[in-house]
Amino acid sequence: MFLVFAETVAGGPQFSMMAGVTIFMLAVFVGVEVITKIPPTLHTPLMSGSNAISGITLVGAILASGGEHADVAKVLGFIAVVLATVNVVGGFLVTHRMLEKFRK
Amino acid sequence: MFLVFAETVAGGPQFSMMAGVTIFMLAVFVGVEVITKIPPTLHTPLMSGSNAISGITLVGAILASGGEHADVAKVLGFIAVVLATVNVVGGFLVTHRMLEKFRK
Amino acid sequence: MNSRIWIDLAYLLASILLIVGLKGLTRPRTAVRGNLTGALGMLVAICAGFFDLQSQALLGNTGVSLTWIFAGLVVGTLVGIVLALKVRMESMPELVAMLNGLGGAASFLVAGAELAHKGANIETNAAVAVAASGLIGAVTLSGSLLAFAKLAEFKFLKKIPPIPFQQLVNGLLALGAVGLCFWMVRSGGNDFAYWLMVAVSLVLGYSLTVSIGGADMPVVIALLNSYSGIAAAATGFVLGNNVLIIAGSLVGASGLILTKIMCDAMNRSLTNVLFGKLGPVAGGPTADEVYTNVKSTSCEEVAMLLDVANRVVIVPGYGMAVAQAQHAVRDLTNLLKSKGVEVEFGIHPVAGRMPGHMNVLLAEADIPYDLLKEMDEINATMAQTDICLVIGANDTVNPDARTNPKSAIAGMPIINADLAKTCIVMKRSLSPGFAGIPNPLFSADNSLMLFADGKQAVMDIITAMKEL
Amino acid sequence: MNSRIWIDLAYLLASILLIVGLKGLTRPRTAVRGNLTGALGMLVAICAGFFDLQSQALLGNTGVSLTWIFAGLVVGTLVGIVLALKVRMESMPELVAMLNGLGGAASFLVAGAELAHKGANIETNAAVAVAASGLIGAVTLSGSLLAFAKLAEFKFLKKIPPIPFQQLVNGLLALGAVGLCFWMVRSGGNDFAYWLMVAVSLVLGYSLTVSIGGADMPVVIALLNSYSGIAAAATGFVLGNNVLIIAGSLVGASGLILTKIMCDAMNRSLTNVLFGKLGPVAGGPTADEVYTNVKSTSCEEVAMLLDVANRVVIVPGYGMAVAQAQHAVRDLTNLLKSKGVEVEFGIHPVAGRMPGHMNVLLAEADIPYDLLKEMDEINATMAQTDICLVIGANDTVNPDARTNPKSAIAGMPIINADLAKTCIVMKRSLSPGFAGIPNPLFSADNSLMLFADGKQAVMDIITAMKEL
Ligand SMILES: NC(=O)c1ccc[n+]([C@@H]2O[C@H](COP(=O)([O-])OP(=O)(O)OC[C@H]3O[C@@H](n4cnc5c(N)ncnc54)[C@H](OP(=O)(O)O)[C@@H]3O)[C@@H](O)[C@H]2O)c1
Ligand SMILES: NC(=O)c1ccc[n+]([C@@H]2O[C@H](COP(=O)([O-])OP(=O)(O)OC[C@H]3O[C@@H](n4cnc5c(N)ncnc54)[C@H](OP(=O)(O)O)[C@@H]3O)[C@@H](O)[C@H]2O)c1
Repeated sequence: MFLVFAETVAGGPQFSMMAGVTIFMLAVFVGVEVITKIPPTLHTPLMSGSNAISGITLVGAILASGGEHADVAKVLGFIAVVLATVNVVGGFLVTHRMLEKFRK
Repeated sequence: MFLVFAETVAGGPQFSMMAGVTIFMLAVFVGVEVITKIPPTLHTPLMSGSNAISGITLVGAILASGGEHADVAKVLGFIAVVLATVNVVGGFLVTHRMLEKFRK
Repeated sequence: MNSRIWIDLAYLLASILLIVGLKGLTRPRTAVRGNLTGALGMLVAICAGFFDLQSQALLGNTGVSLTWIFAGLVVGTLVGIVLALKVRMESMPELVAMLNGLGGAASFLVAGAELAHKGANIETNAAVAVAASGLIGAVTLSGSLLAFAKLAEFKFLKKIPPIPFQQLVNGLLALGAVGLCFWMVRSGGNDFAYWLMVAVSLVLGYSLTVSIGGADMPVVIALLNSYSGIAAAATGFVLGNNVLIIAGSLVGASGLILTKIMCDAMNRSLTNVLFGKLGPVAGGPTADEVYTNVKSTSCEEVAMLLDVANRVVIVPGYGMAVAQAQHAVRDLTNLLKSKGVEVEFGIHPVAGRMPGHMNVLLAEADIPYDLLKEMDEINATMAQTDICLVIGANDTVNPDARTNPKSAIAGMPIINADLAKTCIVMKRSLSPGFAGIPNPLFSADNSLMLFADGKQAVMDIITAMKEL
Repeated sequence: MNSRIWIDLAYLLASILLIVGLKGLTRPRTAVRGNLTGALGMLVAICAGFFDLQSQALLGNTGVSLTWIFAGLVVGTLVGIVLALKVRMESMPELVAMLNGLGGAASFLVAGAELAHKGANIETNAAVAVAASGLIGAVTLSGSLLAFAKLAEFKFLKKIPPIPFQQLVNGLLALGAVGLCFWMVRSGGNDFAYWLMVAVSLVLGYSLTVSIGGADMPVVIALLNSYSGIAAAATGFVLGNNVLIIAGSLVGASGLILTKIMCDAMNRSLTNVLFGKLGPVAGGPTADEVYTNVKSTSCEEVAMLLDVANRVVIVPGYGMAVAQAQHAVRDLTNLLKSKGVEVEFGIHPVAGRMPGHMNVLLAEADIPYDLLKEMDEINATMAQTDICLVIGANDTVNPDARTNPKSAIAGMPIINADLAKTCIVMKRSLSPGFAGIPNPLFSADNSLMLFADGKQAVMDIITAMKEL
């Protein structure tokens, strides 16, 4: 059943702006609901952790710097990859360092 | 700015299954987060209230029973409209009746 | 095409209103506004639906069908209003069950209509969604109607013979329904396969529900509520409509969480509720063994005891709902408070037949909700309580759950009425509650039984107290 | 085309992991796992990104660019590891500010790359998203870097002259950036317009941040964090990628909520933080008027007082972070506990320079987090407290906030250190804290001042106690 489904999902159109807006709206709701539950104790790790998540642009950077793109695009993409990777790796690692302290 | 945006959003493709799945997933997260916050006092109204919301099929029923559809479709749609309307109106009204009692 | 964006934005607005409305339900103070916000969201969605219809059908002559839709809306609204205003608070579970069934029916009808409309042109993914919507919707309809009948305790249910090989039959029906779904999808949306599948699913919904005990119906209803949401979401996939997907999944999540809360409060697993049987565990104590020390009392005696108490906790149960004693209980509460007695209510999460059932009844009788304490809170104060007044509760105050690991309800958290200095239990007889097991509380040393209808007994106590 | 579905499902999985990870952060017990889950989600997203790239570029020769991407990943990872391991806990705000800026920069670079790639073929809605991503990303970059510099207290900042007509300049820059966005979109994605807009936005980010006081930087950082999320979401719209949209909006929401929490805890509005000025309100009492009754004490005297106390509350503030006194405080706590003294910590929500700053420092020193009490909880017990030990806190224990409606911090909730039987304040001088106002606590009758560096003072007290 799933495969039948899977095969055909891909046939659909790629990206609808309206769906994107809807997804944005729902994700904001999820974010607000989850984050208001986080206790003050964890606010600093939350700040660095969510900072790491914002490094998701890395995926965009990878997509932009590869493929048959123009050279300018590749160079910009490459710089973006470096910066976003620092953001992601640094963010998650420093959050981990902080949280390790809370575990005990 | 918004208008420029608005004009073009509509140009996008209509419905992608993948976006639908993503929206479904996010809405489930929103639902879980919100509903776990509801106190036991309000569980009965929640039950009838969410029941009323499930009557959203009414929108589907309206879309199915109108337009240039086949006659069978229209008849089925008409019955669906009646049933879903009962669900919606009955659900919201009875929830309101219950909640009115809590307000005082 | 330009109107498309506005319609989509209206759908988005409707989704936001529905979510914000649900958020409003998290606090008693904002709950009324939350419900109204949800209703507004629904209205926006419906209006958007109309414009959507018009924008899609610009070329055709839609006059006739619009009339029909309006007629349907009017009929449905009238029926809905009558149902909602006529229902008594005690019958809320029945009403929810019935409305739920209607939602499920609407889902499979819409999916069927879409199938008839698109015919063989249907895309595979839409066909899958149609199948899901049909299957879940049909199970929801027949299951909910049967649950409704069981809650309303219709006579004819007694005459229905049990299904032999219950589990096997369920399995076969489920297989059959899924198989028909496959056929329907593979054949590019065969109408006949669809309706056959719906028929099989209706039987499946019936056979899944028929063996479940009447008292377990609330859990079933919450679960079916969840199904009706999922069916609506599936219909959303059929039509490519986000507001249906969002609203449907909200309801799906809500139903599942309520189911889980109820199961947890009864300390049973969902599988046990759906497929297991409740009843006296073999080897558990019989009623005769338990009820050796039952002391009966009178309304006058209770009145005297209450008159000298400092702190009274009232524990209502299903019997209060049956007796409709909530208004009398309110009068008793006010009388006690006017005499300077501290009164609180201990509300068990599954007292009654719906989660939060007692809260609704007591709120209906204008009892302020800061008097209503949850189980843990009230248990902490039980030792300081002079009198615990149990009105039509039974299983939810059965100390066996705490002390006897062999009991059928062992491990279910209860309200410790037995730990109050004196416990007075009002019910009509020694007959068991929903779990069908005897209750040692009734023959405890500090317990007194007041055998009477709940409402009458409370009113008699009030009279007796005024005459003191 | 068939691989598309798997890539999309991987993106979906990544989104789910990111959300579940964030949910894990709601409790200290699950926080480590939550962060790792989030990191796993990121990894899944990155892998999906690679497959996505491959599936899109099947025809071209991608060998070269893949090498470059890997090189970029390796360089970035190494730099990230070094930064994360080298940073001291006290400098966390700086690091977050810097990483934040990098995220913003990545966003506008990606948008620029996409623009260069698509050229004039870009659809209007994608162009709008490119503009949003560029504007917000650039503001985030320059704003964050300046915030970083202010937190690190770089010398050169002192030499920068204030911008004349600050508000007007900001307004013009913002108008200019938006105008350039319009031009860029209308001209069908003009590269020059884009980069000019980015340049103007960089200046805008600088001029918006430059006038905000160094101590308000945490609020600015939380806000810029929110921006970096929104920029990522905008990039998601550029690329039509849901995981970017979801992750970006999570971060956007998180930053906004943190901003709000901080502003509430300081009892100031966001506008006031961004555009207002802090400083002694004209007519407020001067230091000379307030400090009439300052009693200084010694480590030996404090040791004796602590020795006979039953209950001690420690209130840490920014000064503890500056002095890096947390480990010494841990030793003092253990010593007190071994003598049977009850010790708790009162944590003000904006003590230090980041929300939760004190918690991180104290956790670093292995102080169990059940000793750390929030403001309201600790205030309820202050009257039963023998000694309140204020270590490097100032504004967060300033009773003027509670009693003097004319104070610059009037209405800000504080920890009521002045209500303890004895209050001992450790700081190096009478100089004010972040708000720049004198603190009547220092000359209260029940207060003693211990003028010393926080770490040294605590260690001396320990020595003195051991010698008793
Ligand atoms: N709330 C929910 O969501 C939910 C869901 C599913 C299952 N349940 C189950 O339902 C049960 C609820 O427990 P409960 O303690 O509230 O009730 P209960 O155990 O079902 O007992 C109700 C008692 O009320 C008495 N009663 C009936 N009519 C009465 C009248 N007119 N006046 C006075 N007494 C009357 C009955 O005794 P007499 O016949 O002797 O009068 C009966 O023993 C639990 O076992 C729970 O697991 C609840
Ligand atoms: N946490 C946040 O998220 C956040 C965000 C924005 C703004 N803020 C603001 O920051 C302030 C925080 O209040 P606070 O009470 O924690 O701190 P504070 O009011 O800023 O005062 C810190 C005190 O520590 C002392 N100090 C500095 N170095 C020291 C050392 N080595 N040893 C001992 N003492 C030392 C200083 O006095 P001496 O120089 O005399 O030693 C100073 O008075 C609040 O006004 C808050 O609004 C916080």
